[in-house]
Amino acid sequence: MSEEKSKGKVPVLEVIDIKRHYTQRKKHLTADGRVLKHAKIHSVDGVSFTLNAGEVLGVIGESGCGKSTLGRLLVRLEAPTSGSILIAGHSAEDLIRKDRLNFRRTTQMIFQNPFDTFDPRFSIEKIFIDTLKLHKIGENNSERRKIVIEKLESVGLIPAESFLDRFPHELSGGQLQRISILRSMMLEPSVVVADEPVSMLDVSIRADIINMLYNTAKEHNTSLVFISHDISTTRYISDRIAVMYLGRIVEMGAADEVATNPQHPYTKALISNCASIDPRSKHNPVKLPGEPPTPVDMPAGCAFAPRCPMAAPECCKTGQELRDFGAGRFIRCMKV
Amino acid sequence: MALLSIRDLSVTYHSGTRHVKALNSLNLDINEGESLGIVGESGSGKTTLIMAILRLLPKGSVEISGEAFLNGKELISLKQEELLKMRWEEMALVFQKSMNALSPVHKIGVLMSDIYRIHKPEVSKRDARRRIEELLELVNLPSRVYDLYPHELSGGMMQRVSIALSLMFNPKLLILDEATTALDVVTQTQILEEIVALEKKLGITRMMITHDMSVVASTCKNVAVLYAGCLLETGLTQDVLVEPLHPYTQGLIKSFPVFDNDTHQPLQSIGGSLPDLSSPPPGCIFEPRCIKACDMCRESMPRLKEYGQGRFAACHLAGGEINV
Amino acid sequence: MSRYLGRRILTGILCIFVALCINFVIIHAAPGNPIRLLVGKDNPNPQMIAELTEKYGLDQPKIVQFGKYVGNLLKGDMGVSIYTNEPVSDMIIDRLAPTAMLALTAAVLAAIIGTALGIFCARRVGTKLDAIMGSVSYLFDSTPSFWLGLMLILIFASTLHVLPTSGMIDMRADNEGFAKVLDIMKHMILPVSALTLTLIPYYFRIARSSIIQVMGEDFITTLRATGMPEKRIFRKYIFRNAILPTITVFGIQMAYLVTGSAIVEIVFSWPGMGSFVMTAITRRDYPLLMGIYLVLSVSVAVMMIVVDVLYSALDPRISHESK
Amino acid sequence: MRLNKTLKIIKENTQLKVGCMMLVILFLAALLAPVIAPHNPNILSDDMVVAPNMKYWLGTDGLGRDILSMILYGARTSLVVGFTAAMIAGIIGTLLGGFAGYFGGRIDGVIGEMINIFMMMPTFFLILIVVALFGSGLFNVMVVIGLTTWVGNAKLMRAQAMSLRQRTFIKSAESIGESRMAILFKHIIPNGIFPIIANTTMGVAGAILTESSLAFLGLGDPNVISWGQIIQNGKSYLVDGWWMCVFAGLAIIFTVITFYLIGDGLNRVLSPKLRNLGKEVRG
Amino acid sequence: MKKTRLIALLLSLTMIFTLVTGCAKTEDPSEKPSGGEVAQTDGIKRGGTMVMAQSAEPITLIPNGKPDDNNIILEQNVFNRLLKTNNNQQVILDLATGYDVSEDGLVYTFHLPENVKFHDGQPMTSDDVKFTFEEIIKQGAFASTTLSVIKEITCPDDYTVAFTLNKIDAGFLGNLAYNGTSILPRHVYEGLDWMGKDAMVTPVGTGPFKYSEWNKGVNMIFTRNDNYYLGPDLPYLDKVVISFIPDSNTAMQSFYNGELDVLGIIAPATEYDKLLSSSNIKADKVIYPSRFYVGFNMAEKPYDDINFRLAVAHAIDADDMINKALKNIGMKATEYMSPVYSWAANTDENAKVPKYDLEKAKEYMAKTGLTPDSNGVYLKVTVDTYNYEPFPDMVQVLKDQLAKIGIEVSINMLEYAAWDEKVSVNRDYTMALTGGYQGPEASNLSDRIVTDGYLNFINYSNPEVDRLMQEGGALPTFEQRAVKYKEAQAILAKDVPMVLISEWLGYIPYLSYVKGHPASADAVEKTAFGEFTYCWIDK
Repeated sequence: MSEEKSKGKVPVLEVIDIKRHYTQRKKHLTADGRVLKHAKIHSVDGVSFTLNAGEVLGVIGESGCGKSTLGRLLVRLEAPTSGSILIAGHSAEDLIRKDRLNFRRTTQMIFQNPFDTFDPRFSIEKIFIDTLKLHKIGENNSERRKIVIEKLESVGLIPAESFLDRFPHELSGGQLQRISILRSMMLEPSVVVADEPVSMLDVSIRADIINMLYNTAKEHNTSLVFISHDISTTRYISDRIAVMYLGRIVEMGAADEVATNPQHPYTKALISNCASIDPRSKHNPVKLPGEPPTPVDMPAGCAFAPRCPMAAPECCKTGQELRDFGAGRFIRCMKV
Repeated sequence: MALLSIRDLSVTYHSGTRHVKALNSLNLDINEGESLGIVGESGSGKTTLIMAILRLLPKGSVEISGEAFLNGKELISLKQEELLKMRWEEMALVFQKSMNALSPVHKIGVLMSDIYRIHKPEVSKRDARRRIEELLELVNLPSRVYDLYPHELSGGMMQRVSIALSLMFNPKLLILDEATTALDVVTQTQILEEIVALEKKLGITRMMITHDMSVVASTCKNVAVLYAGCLLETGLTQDVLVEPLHPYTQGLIKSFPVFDNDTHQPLQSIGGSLPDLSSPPPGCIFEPRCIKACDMCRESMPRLKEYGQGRFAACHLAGGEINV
Repeated sequence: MSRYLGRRILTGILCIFVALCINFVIIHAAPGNPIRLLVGKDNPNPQMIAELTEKYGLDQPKIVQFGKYVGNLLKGDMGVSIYTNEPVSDMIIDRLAPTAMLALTAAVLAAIIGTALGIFCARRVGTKLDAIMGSVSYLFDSTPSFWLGLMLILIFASTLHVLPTSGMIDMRADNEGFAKVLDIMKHMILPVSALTLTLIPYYFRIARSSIIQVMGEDFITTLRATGMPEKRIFRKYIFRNAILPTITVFGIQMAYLVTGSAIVEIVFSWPGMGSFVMTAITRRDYPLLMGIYLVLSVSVAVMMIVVDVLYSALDPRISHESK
Repeated sequence: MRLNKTLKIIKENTQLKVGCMMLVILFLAALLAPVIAPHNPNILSDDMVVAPNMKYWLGTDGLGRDILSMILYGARTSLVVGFTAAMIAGIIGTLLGGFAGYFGGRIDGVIGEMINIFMMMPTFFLILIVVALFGSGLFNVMVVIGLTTWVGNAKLMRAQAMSLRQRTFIKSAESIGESRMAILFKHIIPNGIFPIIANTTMGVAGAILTESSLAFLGLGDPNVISWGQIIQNGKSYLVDGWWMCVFAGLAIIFTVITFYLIGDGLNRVLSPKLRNLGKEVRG
Repeated sequence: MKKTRLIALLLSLTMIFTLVTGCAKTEDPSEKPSGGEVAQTDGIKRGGTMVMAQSAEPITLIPNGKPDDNNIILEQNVFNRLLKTNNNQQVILDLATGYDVSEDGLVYTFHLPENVKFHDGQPMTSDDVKFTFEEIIKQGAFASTTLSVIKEITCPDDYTVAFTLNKIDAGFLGNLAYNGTSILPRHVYEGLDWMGKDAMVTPVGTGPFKYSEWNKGVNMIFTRNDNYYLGPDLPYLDKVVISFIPDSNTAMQSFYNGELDVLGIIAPATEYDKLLSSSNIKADKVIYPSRFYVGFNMAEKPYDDINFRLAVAHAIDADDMINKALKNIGMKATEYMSPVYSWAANTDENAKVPKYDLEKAKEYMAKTGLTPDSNGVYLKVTVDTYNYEPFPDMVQVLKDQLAKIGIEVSINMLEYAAWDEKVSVNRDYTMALTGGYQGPEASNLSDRIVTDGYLNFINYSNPEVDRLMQEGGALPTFEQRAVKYKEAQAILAKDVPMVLISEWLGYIPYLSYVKGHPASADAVEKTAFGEFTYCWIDK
C-alpha cells in the first residue's frame, strides 16, 4: 500500500483500516415514537486502500456487503467507528473540523437515486446557484448563471436555459443524474464517490451517464470510487476493482486482472454468475450454498467460509489477512 | 399450439382528461412448454400486460379491448366464477415485490393452505399442510417456514415462497413479473436455474417479464421487446439478441456492457426518453429517439412484420428495406 | 418483551412524575386559597384559618409539600380532600365508575358502529352513498359534543318529553335489580348518544381509510390472482389487516376516556369526573386535583403500554423482543 | 403560474373546493362584520329574547343583542383563536419535531420524552385548569391551547424529518457542504411541512372547538363575542330561546367543517402516497 | 356576628340556603305550633317521596362542624336545634318547649321535651345539649365565634339546660337558632374530630328524617323517622331525595320534566317568567339581605374622587340592569341598609342611593379633571367580577351603561377563588361588580365599610362611620342602634363608596302538588328553611 508513498507521491485518498459498526435499530417505531435497539452490525470492518489522482476504483459486492457504507464514510456522511481517512495526506477528521466547507468541496458523492438527489421544491437554477453561492464561486448570480449555462451545455443539456427553470420532477432520470454529476464536478473535488449511479436508470440511457462520469473524472483528474453490484459496468469504467464481502475487501487489483483472472473463491463465484446478454455464451455459474449473509453475526474465521466451495476446516477458525500479491493485487484467502 | 394467444390487446388508463394508452394492440403467442421473456424498460407496459391478462386491473378507470386466449378460453370476457376457477389453477403469477406479496399478519403456511383450500375445499387442513411443506421443499425451503411470518424471511427466501405458491396447482402458465430483479446476482442465478429445472419437471409454460436482458438471454427460448406499450420485436432469443432487427433492440444491446470482451468498446445509449403516452407521436412510437428515423417513421406506425420463422419486428427500416 | 416492557414502564413512571411536577406547579401557583374558601368569606376567623392551614400542611414551603405528597404517594396514599377529609382515592373511584360506564359504552358503540360504517363505505368507494356518508361524518365530527347534548335535550327531553334529561337514575322510583339497570340505561341514552355520535366519525374514517389502504396492498392482488373470492379476501385478510389501526385508536380513546366525556357529563349532570373536576378546581382542593390528574396521567400511560402490547400481539411485524 | 396550479389543485379536490369556498364566506363574514351586521352586537337593546323575525333574523339573546350580528362578529374571535393557537402549536411542533427527527440521538431522546410527557397530560383538563385558575382572557386561551396541542405536530414532523433524513437530497445537501441547521430549515422543514400544514389546519378546527368548550363552561373572554359564549348564555334559554344555542352551534359546525375539509383536502393533495397513486397504477 | 356558614364560593346558591336570623323582625320567639293541628286538617296524604335538586354535595355530615352550604337539608331534617329561624326569618322554638331569661339578661334557661329520641333509639337529655355547645366551642366549629359569649352551661335536670353568658348579647337567641347549633348525641359525637377526619361520620340526630344513603355524585336519601317526637303523623313524607345536579339549566329541564318536585336550587333568572306563569308550579318569593353593588378601589385614582364615583353612581340605571340582567327578579336598592333590616334603614331623601341621571353623571364626569379622547372616552377601567350567574350578564349591562359617560369597561371575569384573592385579599383591582351577604344582622354592614372591615376591599375609610357603626353594635335596643346606623348611612350617601344596584330576590319554585313547603303560606311560620316536616304530596 505504501508503494506509492515510497515513490514520493502522496495518494489523493488513503484509507487506513476504517470500520463502521452499528447498533442495529429496528425500523419499528413504538407508539411513543422510540426506536428499538438490536444487535451490533459490522457494516465496514477494516477496509484499507489508496487511490491516486485520476484513478477509478470500482467497488463491487452484493447488497449488504458494506460498499454503500464505505462510500458514505469516504465523503464523511458518516463518521467511521475507527480508522482514518487521509485526503492528500491530511486527516479527514482534521480537515472537516478546520474547514467543513472546504472538505465538502474536496470530496463529492454521486447518489444512486437521481430522482431524489435534489430538493423537489427548487428549480435547477436555484440548485446550482445555491451550491455555487455556498462555496463562494462566482461574484454574483448572473455570473453564476453564466457558469451554470456553460457547464450544462458542455454535457449536452441544450438549450441550457430551458433546464434552468425546470424542477427536478420535470426531468428524466438521465438528465438529473447528469446534473448531479455536473454539480459535484463544478466544485472541482479531488475525490468523487459514485454509489450505484446508474442502477435506477433505464438500461438504454445508462451508458451515457457512465461515459460522462468517466470522462469528467479523467478531465478533472479526479479520483473516482465507483460503487456497484454490476460487475460488467464496473469493469468497464474502473482502473482497479475491489471486491467486498461482509464489510471487508476480499480481493483487489487491476480491473481486467480481477475480471478475467479472479482468485478469491467469492470473486470467482460472482464473476461466473455475471450476466451476459449473449444467449450463445455458455457459462457455468459457481453456486454458493446458503443465504446471502448479513453482517450481524460475523463468523470467527473467514467470513466467506460458510458458503465457500473450497473452504477447509481451518478457514472457519482463523481470520484471513488481505495479502499482497504484487502489482497492486491483494487477496484475502489462505487458499490462494 | 399456442397456450396463450393475445390478440389486439389494448389498455387505456383514464384519469380526468388524460387518456394513457399503456398497451397498444398487442399480439403475442406462447406455445405450450416454451418460455417467453418480455423485455421492456420502465413504462413499457409490462405489468399492465399481466394485470390485463389476469383481469386484475382496477375497474372503472381502465379500458381494455382485444382478446387473450388461454388454452382456448377467452380471458378478457370470461365470467367471474370461471375466472376465479382459472386463476392459479391454470395461470399463476410470481410478483415483483415478493416481500409484500403475502399478508403480513398471517403465517406463511396458514395463508398458503388457505389458498390451497380455495381450489381444493375438500382437502383437510392436515393434508393441505403436507402439500404446502412439499411445495416449500420443492423450492429448497425448510418446512419450518410454514410457521413463520413473511417479515421473518429474507428477500431470497420470500421469492422462493412466492414461487412455491405459484406452483401450487401446477399451473399451465407461469408468469414471473421481475421476479428476481431485487435479488443478488448469485441468488438470482440460482433461483432462475431452479425455476427452469422445475418447469421442465412440471411441464410449465413460462412468461417472464424483466428489464434485464441477460436474464432473458440465459433462461428464455423466445423474447419479445416491448416499448411504450407497443411490441417492437419478437422471436427466438438467440436470433433477437444476436441480430436485432429493430433499432430499439439494437440500442438496448449496445448499451449493455459486454463482459467477455477484453477491449473497452465504448458503451452507447439511446438518447431521449419515453414519449408521453397520453399524446403519443403520430408515427412510429420509437421515432423520437430513433437515430435511423426517416420521414416515413414520422408519419405512420409500422406494423409487426414477419422476418422468418416466428421472427417479427415493427420497423419500417428493418431488414434493410422499407416496409409499408 | 419483558425487558422492553420494563423500559416502557420505567419511562412511563418518569413521565408521570414530570407530569405530576407540572401539575403541582400549575395548581399551586394559581391564585386562590382553599382554606379561605373552606372557612367561607363570612367567617374569616384568622385563628381557624391558621389552624386549618397548618393542619393541611399548607404553611410549609411548596417543595416540602411536594416532597411529602410524593412520599405519601409512594406509600400508596393519595391524601385526603381538604374539603371532605375523605381519602382522595375513594372519592375518585366513586366518580370514575359512572364516567367509565358512560364513556366505555359510548366508545364501544362508536367503535362498532363507526367501523361497520367505515367498512360499508370502503367497499363502495366513489359511490354517492360513500360521499354522503363522508359528508355526514364531517358534520358529526365538527359538532361540539356539548352542543349536540343540548340539542338532544331540547328535542328528546324538553320538547318530546320521552327521555330524562339528567342524572343517572330516577330519584323518585325505588328501583332495584333489573329495573334499576333499565332505569340507568334509560338515563344513559342521551349522553351516550351525544358522545357516540361525535366519536363515530373518528372510527368511520380510520376504518374506511385503512381498509382502502389494505385493499391497495400487493398481497391483496396476490390473493385475487389466486382466485380467492372477494368475500373471503375481505373477511379473512383485509379486515384482519385493517382492524389494527382501529384497535390502536380505540386504545388511545380509552386513555382519554375521562377527558373526552367530561363536558358531556356536565351537560347531562352525569355524576362522573366532569363536574367533579370542575368542583375540585373551584374549591382549590389541592390533594384532590393532584389525585385526579395523577389518575388521568397514569391511565393514559397504562393504556399506551397496553395498546403497544396489544398491537405487537396482533401484528407479528412488530416485536419488542431483544434477541 | 403557481397560482394557476394552486387553483387547479383546489378545483380538482372536492373537499378543498368546498372548504375554500366556506373559508371565503367565513373570512368575508369576519372582515365585513361591521358592514353587514344589521345591529351592533355590543348594544343591549330592549328587545330581549326575541324569536327570529324580520328585524332580528336570528333573534336576540337575553340581553337584547342581535344573534346574527353576534355570530358575524364571533367569526372574528373564532378565527383569531383558531389561527393563533394552531400557529403556536404548529411552530412549536415543527421546530421540536424537526430537531428531534433530523438531529436524532440525545436531542431526539429528550424531545421524545417531552412528547411522551405531554401525551400523558389530560390536555383538555390542563387547559381547563390553567384557564380557570389564571384567567380566561382570549390571549390566555390561545396561548394555552397552542402550548398544549403541539404534540401531534411534533410527532408528525419528527416522523417526517426521520424519513427525510434518509432521502438522497438531504445526504446530497450534506455532501455539498450545507450546514445541518441550514439543511433543517432549508430542506427538512419545508419538505416535511405538508402534513403539519394539514394537521395545523385541523388544529384550527380543534382550537375553535376547545375555545367554544371553554366558553361553554363559562371560561370565555367576556370582552369579546364568541360562539361558545352565545351557547353558554343561550343554554339558559334552551327551550324558550332555542335560536341562541342552535344558530351559534351551527356557526361552530360550519367553521369546524371548513377547516376539517381544507385539512383533509390538503392531506390528500399533499400526501405523497396518495398523490403518487395515479403513477403507481401505470407501473 | 359572623354567624353565617356561607361559603361565598357558590355565592348564588348560597343565598337560598342561608336565612336571616337574629332580631330582624322580632325579638320574641313565637309560640311553638303544635304539630298535630295541621295534620288533622283537610285530608293530608301521608307517604310518598319528594325529590329536590342541589348543585353540590356536602363536604361534611356533621352539621356543627365545618361551614357547608350543602348540608343544610341534612341539618334541617335530620337534626333539631333548641330554637330555629322560620322561613319568615323569625326565631321560633324547635326542640325547646320554652325558655326563661334571667333579670340581668345573662342566664337563659331552656326546657326540653321528655319524649325525644335520637335515631339510634337513645333518649335525648340536657347532657347532650351541654355536650353539643361545649364541643362546638372546644372544637372551634364554625358557630364557636358567635357563641363565645357562653360562660357556662349547666344541667339542673335531664330536661333543663341553662346558659350563663359573659355579657349581655341581644343576638344570643338568634345565634342559637342559626345554623351550626344542632343538638348532637354525646354517645356518638364525643371524641370525634368534627372539623377533620371524622367529618363524614354517619349522622345521628333527632329530626323528622333519618339519613339513609348517599350515592356519591348521584343523590342523598333521607327516610322518615317513625319515632319523631312530634309524633306519629309527622313527618308526612316517607322519603326525601336530594339529587345532585351541578348545572342549573339541566336542573331546570329536570324540573320542567317533572323529575324534580322541588327545584331546590336558585333558578336561572331567565326562567322566572316561565316559572311564574306556569300553573302547575308554585314559586315563593324571598328577599335576602344581599345586594349587588359596584365597588371602587378608593386607594387609587381616580376612584378616590367623589365626582368620579358620583358620575358612575348616576350613570348606572338600576331598572335597566334589573330588567335585562336580572330578568326583573330584583328590587332597586334605595338605602345603604338592606331593606331586610328596615328598622335600621335611613329612608331620608338625602341618605339615599343616588338615582339614575345620565345628564348629572356626565356633569360629574366632566368635573373629575379627566379629559376625554377623540372618541369621548375618559378612561378605560377593568371591572373584576365573578364568572357565574347573574354577574356575566350584569357586567355586560354595566359596560353598556358606563360607555355612555365615556368609561370604557374591560371585563375581567374570574372564578370566585381567584376573585377573592385578587380583590378581597390583594385589593389589586380598580372596580368590582360584586354581590354579597350582608346579614344576618344589620351590623354586618360594617364588615364592608369600616376601615378595618374584612370585606372592605373598597378601602373606604371614614372615622366617623367607623365610630357610628361600632357604637351601633354595642347598644342594647333597636331604637338606640337605629339612630347610629342611620347617621352612618347619611355619611355614606355623601361619600358614595359603593354604587348599590339591586337587592337579591329569590324564588323557590316547586310543583304545586307539593304542600306544606317551608316557603308556602301554610308552613312558613312553623318551619325552617329546607325543613320538610310538614311537606306532603297532593297527588
